[in-house]
Amino acid sequence: MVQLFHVSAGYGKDTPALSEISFSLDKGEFAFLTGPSGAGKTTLLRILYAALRPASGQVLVGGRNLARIRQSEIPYLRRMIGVVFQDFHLLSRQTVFENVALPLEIRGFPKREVHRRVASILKLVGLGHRSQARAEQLSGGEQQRTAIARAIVGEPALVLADEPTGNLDDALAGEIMELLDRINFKGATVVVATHNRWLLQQYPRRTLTLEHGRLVGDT
Amino acid sequence: MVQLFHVSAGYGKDTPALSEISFSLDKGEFAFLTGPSGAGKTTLLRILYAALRPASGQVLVGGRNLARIRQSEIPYLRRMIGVVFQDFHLLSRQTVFENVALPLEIRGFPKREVHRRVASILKLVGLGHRSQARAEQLSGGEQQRTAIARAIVGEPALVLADEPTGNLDDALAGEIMELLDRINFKGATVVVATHNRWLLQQYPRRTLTLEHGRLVGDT
Amino acid sequence: MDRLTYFLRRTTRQLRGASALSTLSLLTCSVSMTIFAVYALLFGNVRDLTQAWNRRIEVHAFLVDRLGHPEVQELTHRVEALPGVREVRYISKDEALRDVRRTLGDSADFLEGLDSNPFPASLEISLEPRYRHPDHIREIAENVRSLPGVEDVEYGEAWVRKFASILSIVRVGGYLLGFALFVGVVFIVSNTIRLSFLARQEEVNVMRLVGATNTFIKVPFYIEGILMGAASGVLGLALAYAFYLAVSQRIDVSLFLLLGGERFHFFSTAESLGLIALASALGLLGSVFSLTRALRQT
Amino acid sequence: MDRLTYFLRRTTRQLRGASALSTLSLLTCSVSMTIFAVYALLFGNVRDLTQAWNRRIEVHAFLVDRLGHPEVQELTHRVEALPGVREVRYISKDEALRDVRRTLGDSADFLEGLDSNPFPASLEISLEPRYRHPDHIREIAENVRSLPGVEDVEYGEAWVRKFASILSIVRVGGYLLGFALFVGVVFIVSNTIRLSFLARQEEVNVMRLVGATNTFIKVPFYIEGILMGAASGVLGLALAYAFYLAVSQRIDVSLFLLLGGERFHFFSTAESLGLIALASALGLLGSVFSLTRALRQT
Ligand SMILES: Nc1ncnc2c1ncn2[C@@H]1O[C@H](COP(=O)(O)OP(=O)(O)OP(=O)(O)O)[C@@H](O)[C@H]1O
Ligand SMILES: Nc1ncnc2c1ncn2[C@@H]1O[C@H](COP(=O)(O)OP(=O)(O)OP(=O)(O)O)[C@@H](O)[C@H]1O
Ligand SMILES: [Mg+2]
Ligand SMILES: [Mg+2]
Repeated sequence: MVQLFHVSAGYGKDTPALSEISFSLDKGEFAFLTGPSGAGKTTLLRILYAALRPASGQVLVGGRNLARIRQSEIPYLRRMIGVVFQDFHLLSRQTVFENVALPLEIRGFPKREVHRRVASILKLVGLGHRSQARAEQLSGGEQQRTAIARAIVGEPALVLADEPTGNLDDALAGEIMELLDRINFKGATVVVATHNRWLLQQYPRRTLTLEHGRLVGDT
Repeated sequence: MVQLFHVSAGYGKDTPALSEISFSLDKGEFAFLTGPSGAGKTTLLRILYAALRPASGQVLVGGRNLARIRQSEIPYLRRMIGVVFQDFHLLSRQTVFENVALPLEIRGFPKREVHRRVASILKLVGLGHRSQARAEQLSGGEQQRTAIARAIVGEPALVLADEPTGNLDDALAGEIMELLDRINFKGATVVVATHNRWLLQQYPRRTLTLEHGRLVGDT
Repeated sequence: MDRLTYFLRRTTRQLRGASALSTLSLLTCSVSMTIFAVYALLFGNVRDLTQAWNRRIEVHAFLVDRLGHPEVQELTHRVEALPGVREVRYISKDEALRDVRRTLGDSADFLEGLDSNPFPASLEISLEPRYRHPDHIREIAENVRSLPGVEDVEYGEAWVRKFASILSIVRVGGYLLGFALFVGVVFIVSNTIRLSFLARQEEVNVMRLVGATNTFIKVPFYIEGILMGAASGVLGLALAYAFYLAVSQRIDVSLFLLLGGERFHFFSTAESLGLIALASALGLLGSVFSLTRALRQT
Repeated sequence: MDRLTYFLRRTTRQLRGASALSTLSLLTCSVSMTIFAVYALLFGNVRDLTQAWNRRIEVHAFLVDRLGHPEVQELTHRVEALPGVREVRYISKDEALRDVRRTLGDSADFLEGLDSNPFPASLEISLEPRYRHPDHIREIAENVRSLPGVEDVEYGEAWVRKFASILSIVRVGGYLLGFALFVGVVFIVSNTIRLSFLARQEEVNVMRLVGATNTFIKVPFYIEGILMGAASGVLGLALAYAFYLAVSQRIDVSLFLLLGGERFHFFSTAESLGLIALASALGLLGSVFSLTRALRQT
């Protein structure tokens, strides 16, 4: 599903944020991505959803070569990927419902189907009662759960979650993990970038560890 | 330092986000504020820095009655409070240095003194090398540490930190806690809202627990 | 169709999220459309007026007294045969007296004391448009003067020259200014719309991040731009109409009649619709510009 | 002083953070200042021109042939004594012939064949400004006509009437339009600056949250508004100057001289500075408006 060969990337002239990263994830795999702050976790995920082009190396995601992908193909790539952004990236003036419905509307789902799916996913993340609130009216944890709901509502083949439990207590974090496990079980590949030691201990999975932009561990 | 008597507050017509909260914190105390997502932690902190007026009840912070504070007095109140916002609230186009210098500039510190203090605090939070980066160019954890640096650079009498370690690994979280401990030791009152069970276990302190807007525990 | 209603729904959703922004830019665009409309209104009227004046450029030939009917007819034919002459109208002595009476109105009393009619008969000679130029007029006037039976010729040489200059200034200056104003309005409207979109770059980014195609993102913004443009066109026209009412009440009707017989008039329906279409096009243009820019970033 | 440089530093810091926004609003403001400046330029020139014409309104009295020197002097005195008469100038037969020769230039050849000078001597009578109105002029003309030694009087009645109408339209319409335009420009400039600030509400919020007083927040924005306004004033003037050059080259100099002797002129230094001051004031106004609004929120 995901293959990286000697990938380096960075921002501007500074020292590269990632250097010589190589690993691969099979379809249906579940992996944690960890490492200290500034190690390059977010940068790595950005490469996977084609928001950043690698400076060198090859990236294959779902059969597409992202080092060479055309601008016009990116939307179609992203439709098979669900991303939970570290800073959420919600449309702050729109409601929770509208935010979560967006990926389905983009895919042209009929209105009825959109309603059904969004309502059910909001119940799963515990936001059924807040669906008509605007995103800017949510608590931090509620925003995070909205972002998670939006990432998985379209049942994507690849889920990239960047620190999805940073604003959640352990109980909710556990529920979110169950949710990710479930869609992983249904066949989706899942990558979760996290600092949360509790999560890593509670759910032992393959763990990729970054440090200063280098892959230093893969267990 | 902080006293609340039967404080209720909310947003619009919905069920109140806080109801009948009463507690007090002495000068120099250190307290955690915890509770599930949406319990009202952020709302409580917002009342303490006068971003939200309680619907009923009395709030005293540093001798000022916030239920009745005049608009023009709020800036002076806020100068004695350092806040780490859950969503950081950095000036994204300005550099880390400029962001952290802001509270000092507001207080009219001379340029030389501003430089000295900002440089030293940035070293403490591990961002000495990123001081000329714009806030939008930082990783999540780096943004969080910038927000923390800005909150404590002015040596405020009261520090309110909302989920200050959500984007930090345990090692960094520990360092930040040491930092907060140190300014607490120097006499500042500190309130840390957090979900982080590891933090609560590692640093046993007085812990206020909120649930559905009610204070359900104080240990 | 279904798709269109969907996009319209999304447009209103977007507008609701940015009401202050949209209101400000709507007002700014409306005001600049008003400026343009008011200018077009004034220029159009002045141009029509000068054309009406132009049509009035005539040569008057005063005839010698007591000219018989056959002589007048022959003279008329000879004048009509001159190059550049469009039409010749004979004003008899009686008619001349009546004209003067009508023009003078109440102050015509002194005419009552006259023994005989002192006003000469005359020919009013109107010219082909091409010949309404000072040099041609003088030539025609001299030709007419040399004909038998013509006592004197009048055509206000100085006035005609001045008038030709005014006309040319109004034309050159007016169109130049109009063009500058048009460019200015295009600029202001499209920039204002870009400005109001710039604040929404974040929105565009989010949509791209979740896999929206450019078309999906653009259409509601384009619709918004067109609606905004059209609305400012309508508002601009309304304000221009208010200006028209204010001015046309302040300027004597008689004044305008005196000046050339043309009434001070508002745009025709077709012109109004054209202006609204122009405004809509500008709104679309503004949104196209801003989105092209916004979408270029990753 | 130290405080001022500090605030200037913060202003540039802010501008750097919002360059696209600032560029767009600067351009929009400049264009609307240009429109206003060009209008003021044209209106000022046309007004000066009509005033020059107005000064030229004169009554010509043609004298009977062979009037002696004492009679002319007496006549001149009597005319000068009439109410509304400002100055009287005597044009002898010889001077009249010379004037005609000069006006005709090359085509004056036919005058050579004349036995005697056919042009009458005349008095050129200029009027007090208050009397340059059709009704007064007619009265003066009739008075002059009744004096002994006066053969005929000429003052171009129709022309004078038309001219008075034009003047009044130019005045009423011009000031009205200018006022409307002024309001429009005030609106566009202040709104554009508000628009560019609206996108920076977040910035203001952050500063309030960390304890900045309103003054601390406002000053850099005010400075920015003033700078933006002043810059758009300067740019607007520069563009208007470009327009001035373009137009003044296209319109014959001779045409303008013919029209009234006034050259088509640009703003004086004082006027230019006034315009820039106005633009700065508008920029300040825009930032005051938007900040008052932004600061009202908690
Ligand atoms: N601006 C707002 N408008 C309306 N409702 C709001 C607003 N801010 C918060 N709320 C609601 O008030 C309740 C308490 O929110 P608050 O942010 O205090 O929770 P919290 O304890 O900080 O949660 P978290 O741990 O998720 O940050 C939530 O249900 C939230 O949706
Ligand atoms: N837009 C950017 N421009 C310049 N440098 C950047 C940018 N984004 C990230 N960086 C830098 O690249 C490095 C890696 O950042 P990244 O966001 O990948 O870290 P991370 O592992 O996600 O950290 P965190 O756990 O704090 O979120 C950091 O030093 C960061 O400052
Ligand atoms: Mg990150
Ligand atoms: Mg919170």
